[in-house]
Amino acid sequence: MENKVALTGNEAVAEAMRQINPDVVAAYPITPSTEVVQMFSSFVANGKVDSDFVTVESEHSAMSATMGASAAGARAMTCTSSQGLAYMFEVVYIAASMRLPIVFAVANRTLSAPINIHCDHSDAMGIKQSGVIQLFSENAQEAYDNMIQAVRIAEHPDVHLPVSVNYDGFITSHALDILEILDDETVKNFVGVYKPEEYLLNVKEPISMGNFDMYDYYFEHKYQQVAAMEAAKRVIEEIGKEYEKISGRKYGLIDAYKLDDADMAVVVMNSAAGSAKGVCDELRAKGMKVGVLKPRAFRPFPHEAIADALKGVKAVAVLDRAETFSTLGGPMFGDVRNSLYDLKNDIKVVNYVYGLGGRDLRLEDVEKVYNDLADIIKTGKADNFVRYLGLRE
Amino acid sequence: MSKKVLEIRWHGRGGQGAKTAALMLAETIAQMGKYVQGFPEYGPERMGAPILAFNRISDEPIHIHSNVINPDIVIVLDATLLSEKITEGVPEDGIYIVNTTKTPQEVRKKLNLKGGKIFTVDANQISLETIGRVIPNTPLMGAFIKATGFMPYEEFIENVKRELEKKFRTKPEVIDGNIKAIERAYREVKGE
Amino acid sequence: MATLKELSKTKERFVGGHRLCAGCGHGISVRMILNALGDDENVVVGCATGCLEVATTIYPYTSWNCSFIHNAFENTGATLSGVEAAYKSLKKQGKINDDFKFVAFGGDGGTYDIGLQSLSGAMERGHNLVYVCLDNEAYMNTGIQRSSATPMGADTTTSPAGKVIPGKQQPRKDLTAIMADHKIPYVAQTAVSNWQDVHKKATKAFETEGPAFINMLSPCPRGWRYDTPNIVEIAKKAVETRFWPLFEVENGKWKLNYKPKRYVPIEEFLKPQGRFRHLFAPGNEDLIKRIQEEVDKEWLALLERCGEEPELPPR
Amino acid sequence: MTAPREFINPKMNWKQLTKAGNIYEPGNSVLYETGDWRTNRPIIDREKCINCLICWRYCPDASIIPDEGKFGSFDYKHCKGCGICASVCPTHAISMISEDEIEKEEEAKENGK
Repeated sequence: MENKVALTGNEAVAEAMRQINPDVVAAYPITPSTEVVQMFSSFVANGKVDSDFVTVESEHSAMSATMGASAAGARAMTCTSSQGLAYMFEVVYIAASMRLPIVFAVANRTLSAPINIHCDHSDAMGIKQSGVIQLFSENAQEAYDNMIQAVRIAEHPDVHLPVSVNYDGFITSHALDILEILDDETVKNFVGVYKPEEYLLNVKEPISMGNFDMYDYYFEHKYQQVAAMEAAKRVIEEIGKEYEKISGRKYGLIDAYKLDDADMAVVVMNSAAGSAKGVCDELRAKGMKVGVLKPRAFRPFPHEAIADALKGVKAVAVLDRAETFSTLGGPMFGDVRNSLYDLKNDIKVVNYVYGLGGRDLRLEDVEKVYNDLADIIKTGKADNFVRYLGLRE
Repeated sequence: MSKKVLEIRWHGRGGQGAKTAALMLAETIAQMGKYVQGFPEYGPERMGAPILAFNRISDEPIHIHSNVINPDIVIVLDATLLSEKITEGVPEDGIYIVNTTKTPQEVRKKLNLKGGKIFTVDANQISLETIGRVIPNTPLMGAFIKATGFMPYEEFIENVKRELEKKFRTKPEVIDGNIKAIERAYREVKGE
Repeated sequence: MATLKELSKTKERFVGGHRLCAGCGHGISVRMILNALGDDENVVVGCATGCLEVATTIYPYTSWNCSFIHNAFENTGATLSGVEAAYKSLKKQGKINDDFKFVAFGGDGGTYDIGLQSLSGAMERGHNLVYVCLDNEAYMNTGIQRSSATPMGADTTTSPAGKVIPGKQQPRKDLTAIMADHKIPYVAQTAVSNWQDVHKKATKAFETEGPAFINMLSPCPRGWRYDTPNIVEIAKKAVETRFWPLFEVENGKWKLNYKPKRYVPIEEFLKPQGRFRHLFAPGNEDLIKRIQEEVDKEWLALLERCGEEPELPPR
Repeated sequence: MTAPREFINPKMNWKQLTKAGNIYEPGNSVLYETGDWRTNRPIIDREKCINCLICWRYCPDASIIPDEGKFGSFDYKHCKGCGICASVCPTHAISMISEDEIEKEEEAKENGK
């Protein structure tokens, strides 16, 4: 059934989109996700998909048109990066609030200024409070798999939220990788035909969407989104199990790597998780009890699963590929530390901000992190808990 | 709640000046050295829709920022607004000041009100004759002073003058008109 | 052309119970535009943030007797593009069978200014939709701030008539011409005062294959400060003084729809409005002259575009 | 989530409200009465009315109820009393009367009985 192929991350995402065959795609090119837009255009031009491709004049309009299509009853997708996502920011919030099951790919790239086209997660972190589901992908395989599962997660009746699929710009988007893709029919059956419950083009039941709330209703409508996010945790796992049946690949909220007996753990998302696993293996061979925790879902944040996976470790390093400029480190650090707060032990949690603007995360850097953790365990001290990895200090 | 804070609710229509009146009353009373708040309820409703505005007055700093639920005094800018909404949350001894040609007895009947004190004044006619157009908000301030005895009348007028002079320095006729309107409403307001 | 007798028997797609100001031009304008649709036609309305949207969809009430979507302030063009793209795609795939029309409403803020890019994109891409700008010449929803549609000299809260600067200093942007330059099949300018003109143009716009744009003068009694009941009179003055000419551009061909018979000086439009009151103070005669010159210049340019004899009526 | 049959009201909890604030009843704002915004009421003189329906065309609140292509009645539940109908009427068949006056007259009538 499965085919091993060599594709870049962008190609893998575009391939998933071709197989999903959405009704509408509206997108605007931006490095490093441009190729997805180009490849999808050629699918449309060559009749490989039924989709209508809207060549919008900006990312703001890309998300707006995708929303219009989704509200109209279409399965709708877009993709972007960096400034494009920042420009979409306003409408991303509205898409989540209007509960539109849009799937959008984000090839992660940093934000200006200075202008820089390379990878970090500043773009994605900008929308972490928008109400969209955020999945992260270690490699092209996961980006491909996440795209397909995202459709089902977004459209699940208990969820009805946009899902963004993140993968590292250039590192994943432009690097050729070997992955297994499903055949068209399997994907078609897995995603199924989208049957919206309520939509603008329903002549029998016209609908008003995007209405005005006063303080007598707004709070409750916001809580509905909270409930949907809560439900999404269950749904992500359910869809993951279903996907495992057709792909043989396991997907949950987190990926716990060699954590069962670990004393120390690194928490890290996207491509760097792969590097961390490599270092982890080497250190294990040397007898160090180390592990890696890779959140796959960042929103909703799987705090229960994370607390459970880390409850036995003594020291944790959270690796953030973004800053918050709060002087309290990266965005994931707070979330992870918060998740561990109620555990009845004394886990030391430190933060490393790394790889901003595409700075390479070297294996020595990861090894240094593990060694630092070993020191922390030995001394019982974790001073200076916000640290910078690979920075000339 | 201990009632050290005097609370006022204004009922008007969008565009009638309820918010302006609430702010102006607050500014005027602030000159006495009292602590005041004046704020409207912001809704999507447009010109002509029933709207609310509020005041709080106290001898001590006011820290609360919640809505006024149980006003001591209700001021109605438009007689067509007289309905059960006017009396909502008002205590037994509440004071009502209504812009209408009706008598307090007629308003009492209309509101089906047992307690409270009702005052009426034809602020429309007064403003038309003194200011030249129907803006009932300033004369109602005169009615408020008479009805509540909140501060000495002379002092109030001096304070209002100062406020008006800030806003209409170049238009003395507007200041005069408003002062006359307040004076007349002070004299003409009818109690039970 | 349908008579009012006939039209009054048709479906009302914009109903009462909305909370626009008493006497708001937009209520009238929207009813007129939607009335150009047949009873059996399906329509999706898109609406930019603004007075119209805020006052007509206050949860749990909607005044729209059809499908309706509001997204944000500046993206109605894009949002409705997406709706129309979905329609095309679903129809092509046989997932839906019914026919639909699409119409977007935006104020001059959502159209001339913050939404111009999104509108331009939607028009350029050729979506089959009608965009109607309900132009009341300022940002009324936020409390009467100047827009690029605000006429020269107008007193607004961000172009106040002060001691040094007497109101807005710039003439308004010619959005209708900008839209015509998109070379879309149908562009028209109309005014709420001329219901037959509105009806004809809305009908044409809905029948157009591809994008259509209508710029409709829709006065705001609060922002313009005229006597609320006189809306038709005030909009008529805009037309009669040539301040707001009625014309259309069909497949690139400009056509003047109405030529005032006599000369009506711009003062007659300006005088009844509080926003221009300061222009009539002694010493400001020059400003009115400048406004008149601007109107004359634009009128001559329009006559030329429409292939009409250049003429300024005798004063 | 399906549309609740019971009409939405501010006592409902988050589960009872429609998803995302969607409204499933097109044109349900007719249930919201704006008639209490009115300070002046349009009154028609049927003798003068020529059923041209200009008033119907220019009502911002769809509050002229036509009847078989003729003037039928005013919808006082929604009419805000803006006075446009009276202003556009070519035969001056509509006059705007103060609600206050109307109420007084009605009370006088009642008291007279």
